[in-house]
Amino acid sequence: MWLWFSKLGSPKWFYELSGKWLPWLVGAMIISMTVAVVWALLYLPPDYQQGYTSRILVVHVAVAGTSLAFFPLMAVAGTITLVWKMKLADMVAKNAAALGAWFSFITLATGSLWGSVMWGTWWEWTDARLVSMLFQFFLLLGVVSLRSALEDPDKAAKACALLSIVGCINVVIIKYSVEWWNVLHQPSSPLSVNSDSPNGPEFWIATIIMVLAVYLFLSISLILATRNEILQRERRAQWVQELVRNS
Amino acid sequence: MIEAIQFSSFSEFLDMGGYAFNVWSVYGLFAVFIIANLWLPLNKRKQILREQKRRLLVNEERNITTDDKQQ
Amino acid sequence: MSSSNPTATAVPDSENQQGAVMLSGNKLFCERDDRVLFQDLDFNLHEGEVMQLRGSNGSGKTTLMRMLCGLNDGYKGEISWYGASVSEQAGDFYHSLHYIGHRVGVSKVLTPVENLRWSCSLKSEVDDQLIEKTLADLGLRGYEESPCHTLSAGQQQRVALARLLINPMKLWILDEPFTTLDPKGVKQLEENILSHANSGGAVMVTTHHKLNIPGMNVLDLG
Amino acid sequence: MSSSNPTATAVPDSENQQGAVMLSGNKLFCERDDRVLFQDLDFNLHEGEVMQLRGSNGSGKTTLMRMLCGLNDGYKGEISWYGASVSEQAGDFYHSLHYIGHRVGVSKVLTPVENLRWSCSLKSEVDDQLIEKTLADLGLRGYEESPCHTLSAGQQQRVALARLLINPMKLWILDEPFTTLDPKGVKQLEENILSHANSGGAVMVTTHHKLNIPGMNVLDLG
Amino acid sequence: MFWTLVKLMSTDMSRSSTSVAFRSTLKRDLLIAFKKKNDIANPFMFFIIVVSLFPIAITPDGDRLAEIAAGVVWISVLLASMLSMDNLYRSDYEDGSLEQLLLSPHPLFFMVLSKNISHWLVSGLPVVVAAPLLAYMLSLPQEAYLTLIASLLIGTPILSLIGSIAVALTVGLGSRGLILAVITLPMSVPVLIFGTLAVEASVGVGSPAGYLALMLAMLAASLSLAPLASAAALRISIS
Amino acid sequence: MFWTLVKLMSTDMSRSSTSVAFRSTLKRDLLIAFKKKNDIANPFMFFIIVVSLFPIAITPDGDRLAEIAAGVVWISVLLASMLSMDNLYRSDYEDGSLEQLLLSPHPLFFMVLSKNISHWLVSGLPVVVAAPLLAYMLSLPQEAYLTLIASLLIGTPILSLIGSIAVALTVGLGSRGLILAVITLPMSVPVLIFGTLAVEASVGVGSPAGYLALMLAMLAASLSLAPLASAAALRISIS
Ligand code: HEM
Ligand SMILES: Nc1ncnc2c1ncn2[C@@H]1O[C@H](COP(=O)(O)OP(=O)(O)OP(=O)(O)O)[C@@H](O)[C@H]1O
Ligand SMILES: Nc1ncnc2c1ncn2[C@@H]1O[C@H](COP(=O)(O)OP(=O)(O)OP(=O)(O)O)[C@@H](O)[C@H]1O
Ligand SMILES: [Mg+2]
Ligand SMILES: [Mg+2]
Repeated sequence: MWLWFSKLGSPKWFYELSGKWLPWLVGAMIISMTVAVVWALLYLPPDYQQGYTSRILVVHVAVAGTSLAFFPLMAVAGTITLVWKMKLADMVAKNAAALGAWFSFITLATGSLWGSVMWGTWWEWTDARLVSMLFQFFLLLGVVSLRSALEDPDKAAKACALLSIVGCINVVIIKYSVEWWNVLHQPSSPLSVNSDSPNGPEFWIATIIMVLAVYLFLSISLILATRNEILQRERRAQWVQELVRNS
Repeated sequence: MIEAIQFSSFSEFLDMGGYAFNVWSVYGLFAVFIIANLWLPLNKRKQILREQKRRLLVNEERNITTDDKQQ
Repeated sequence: MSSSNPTATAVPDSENQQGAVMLSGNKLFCERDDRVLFQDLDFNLHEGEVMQLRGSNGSGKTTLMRMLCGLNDGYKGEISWYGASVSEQAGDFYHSLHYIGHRVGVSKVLTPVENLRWSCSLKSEVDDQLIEKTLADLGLRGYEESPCHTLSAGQQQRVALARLLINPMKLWILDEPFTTLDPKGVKQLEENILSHANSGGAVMVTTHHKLNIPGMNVLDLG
Repeated sequence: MSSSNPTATAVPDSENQQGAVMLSGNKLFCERDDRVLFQDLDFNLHEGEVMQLRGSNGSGKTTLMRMLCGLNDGYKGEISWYGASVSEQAGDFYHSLHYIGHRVGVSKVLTPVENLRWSCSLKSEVDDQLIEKTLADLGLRGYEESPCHTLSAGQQQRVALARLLINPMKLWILDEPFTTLDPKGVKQLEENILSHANSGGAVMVTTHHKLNIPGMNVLDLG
Repeated sequence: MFWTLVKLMSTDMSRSSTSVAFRSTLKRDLLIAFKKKNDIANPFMFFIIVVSLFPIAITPDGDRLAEIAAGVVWISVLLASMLSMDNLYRSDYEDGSLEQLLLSPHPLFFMVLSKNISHWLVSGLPVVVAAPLLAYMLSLPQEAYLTLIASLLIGTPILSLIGSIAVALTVGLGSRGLILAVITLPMSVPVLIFGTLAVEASVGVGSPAGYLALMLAMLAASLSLAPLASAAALRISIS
Repeated sequence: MFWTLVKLMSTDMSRSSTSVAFRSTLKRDLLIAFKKKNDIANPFMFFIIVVSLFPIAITPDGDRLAEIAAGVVWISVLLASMLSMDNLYRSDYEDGSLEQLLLSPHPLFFMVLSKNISHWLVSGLPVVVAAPLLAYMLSLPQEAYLTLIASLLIGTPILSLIGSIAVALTVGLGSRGLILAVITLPMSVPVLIFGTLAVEASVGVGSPAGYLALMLAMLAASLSLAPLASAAALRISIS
């Protein structure tokens, strides 16, 4: 167990392994993404209520669901950083924060574009999901800005790890408190009504494929960024210098 | 296969049942998002490699010159 | 001026030691921003020993001291306290340590007495009389009631140094304690260091000046 | 240690002066918090003169220097620049003055070069090559691109001192410039001071250490 | 409860007691605050000024103000608390006292807790005291006063404890007023929600008791967890 | 206009030109801001977060939000601008750069002006850019957007210039987040009043032109006077 752990912590090991995996991941992503997009755009029948805008949901639901994975991911990475001082965990966490902010932003944007059709408004404070996603976005930006504010990379790693753990708990609390708050303010949120709308099975299959594609994309992007981070932080290691020389 | 396509013409496809702006913005954003987050790290990788290569060469040069001095 | 070729040479001439090994470093290695500050650094600080840490600007003196105090953990190697790892006996270690760094730990709004009342109570219970006596010894009579921001640089340094005399602690780690002290103050501190060592304590001190302390060892960081 | 009997004795042995009187104080009087720091203080700083300000901790050296620079106006008496009051010819005076105080004026986020580019441009236009050359002379080669917060205390001091060499100014007022410098750095600065004086400039400097500068005068604040 | 804990801890320590250090730290921080005076007056004044911006910027009309009163008071409390956090560790960091605290032989948890308590006494409590006055200025219905005070009494310590983590994380930074806000504000949202819900409930038909109980639970959780996080954050920042 | 003034001044000086010093100071401050990144992003984020607290604390209902939208945006701008002021002279004071600035042979007026300009570019402008988005989230009527942006474009520099005086006065103080607020906020009230009046006028029947003209006059006045006051305040604080 320990051996496995320290091996996994080795940037070199990760770099080599991810190098082997990348082509497969990229291939899988391209295939699933193409299938999902083509299906969604061309073949998905119009929903009786939402019309062709259900095509938006395929993207939205996939991105939204995926974006909820970031804080847990960062909290786990943060714990590993703080407890085992594993460098690799921090390299992942660093890029996850920025990518998570992107994901949250796209969730908000696609949600708004959907809402502007279905609710006639781009933004609705009465929906817990929207509000808690907004604050998740803020917190992720907070992590990113803490990282850039602290110049010492070691210090930044630990500080961000701690903030990610605290933030993870907080996102959950925000989510539930906002939900409760909304129940009290306005019992029927438009989103909760509409998301029950009977989308056909095709919709869900397309969405599931899209979720798969988005997760693949997430891992590819994260792996690419982490590999960069490795090149930078391990630049004096023998193997990196050789790699650079041969590039 | 072809019959299952929901649109009979390309312009109908572009129109998306009247919601062109929303649908295409979402997919446009999605595309930008995905391409950006793949292109940025790839581009950065090139940059890093270039920079480090330069630094390596400079270091080697410097080592050689200091070696000269020491000799 | 800072040696671009970072090799550390520890030269504790281990003849005139009296006591047991109090604090020791084993194969210490530290790098910052790709510059190796020191590597394979070994040292033993004995009871009754005064060790001057020497080195040019940027050679890593401050960094080493903060490592020893546990304020910096970006290093490899082992630091031990009476033979066992510091982290295992943190309680004992911190009950025996005085550290005075570049930032002296004197609040600007409080008076010297109020400052010492707090910082000394972190280590042991103290009474005001001792504090006032020590301040007077250090030439701060008449400033007991002035808030520290009205004191000159050297006077603030003296307030910090008073801690050494109030709480009896075994190990003193002092980072450039002589800066801003006038010659009289330097002499007095040298005497204090010497008598602390003679009574079985250990002192590690950095300074760029020649110290007038007989039997002192030097650890050179290059 | 600070003399509780504050009398200032100015002992400029006015024999080996070369040039005209550059900066002079006339019957300067300063008290802070009811303590008289100095009174009836007279001094003349000539072109080509190096004057060390000496005194125990809290004797008012820093205060006097800030007064001379116009950073502190809580005093009585007159300060004149080439015979006329400083305030009347502020433009000329500030075009001739370098002051380096306890706070060295080096921004922590900027690199040494960026720092100097700004602070030197306040006095005259400068080119990067000169800056880089001076930094290299001061032993900071290799640190040109490091933000200053990663530099050690002495290295930051060197960045500040580089200003003296980049902008040629007549008058240097240096408050404890030797603290945190290693012996090599001290020697270099002493040489710089000497050659500045030899080329007709004037230097006022505080330090608690013996300076190795021939022909230096001492102004003693007690 | 905490005192017994402190006492308990202190019996373990052989040489100097944690409870002495705890009390001495508390005393020192209060002393500094009283010497600076501004530390006490300012959160208070800031709170008053911010609250009084609303009638100016939004509407001087009493009825319309009454509708937004609870929210306005709570937002102002949040901002005042956040601004006052800046004082918590900064000067100690700058003059090196924080290093001395970290090098003390006592569990950092209690030292941090002591600093948080004194900070709340100095900056949170005055705001709670001022709240009814401002609630009156904003025409908050009378029946809500008690709930407002209760919710503030429970809520402000939570805000202090959460803020302390953010301050500890950023203590080495030159200018951090804003980064502090960016970290703290999202984390304070739950307090804001339950605080305003409690006050609104006491105006309308519901009962605020449930919300207050929830806030008490949050307080208990943050009292026991936040100082741990702050202590860890301080260790990170100082190194 | 200012460039010509600067040029004019510079011909007077015999040795080194004020315009060079002015530009070099501007460049330096922008460089520091870009290096820190947060200086730019944070006022922006603070603004967004504070605005989004209002729907949560007050009401999520669009119609009711619309009524208070103008006021909320302006109050948040005020607070964001005030918080960001902290950056203006603090780090320069702490590292001694401010002393060097005071000892430079150039009129302090221009040095201060240069610092104010770079500060506004970095912290004021992003807030103006973000305002329409937030106005939307608060359901501000569409017709008011243009006026909102115009009033913010005129108003935020005034806030920066006024804030600069307060910061300069308090630059030596350890913790001044609050004292700053206490000094700045009352002085900013006129800006707040005219800003919100202008926006409200463009929603209702009136015309915002009068208010905007008034604000322009205030801007002109503070551009020429505030740096003088800031310069004097800096001299006082440093000595
Ligand atoms: C800015 C606006 C929006 C945001 C931030 C947002 C956020 C989210 C989030 C975070 C999820 C994932 C929830 C989960 O997986 O449990 C989600 C799922 C979903 N969203 Fe949105 N949303 C927005 C607008 C909308 C709108 C207008 C609709 C229209 C109906 C919508 C429909 C859905 C649906 C159907 C799901 C999947 C539901 C499920 O998996 O249970 N969203 N959204
Ligand atoms: N936070 C930091 N990040 C990166 N490098 C640092 C940091 N602090 C110090 N260093 C580097 O570590 C080296 C040693 O610094 P340190 O302060 O230990 O030197 P020092 O021996 O105490 O010097 P001085 O005599 O000037 O006080 C310096 O070269 C400096 O560049
Ligand atoms: N802001 C102030 N308010 C009141 N008194 C002050 C203030 N600053 C300094 N003093 C007093 O002025 C005296 C002289 O201080 P100054 O800093 O000039 O001494 P110094 O000669 O530079 O000493 P050192 O060698 O320690 O640097 C001190 O006794 C101090 O108490
Ligand atoms: Mg040092
Ligand atoms: Mg001094």
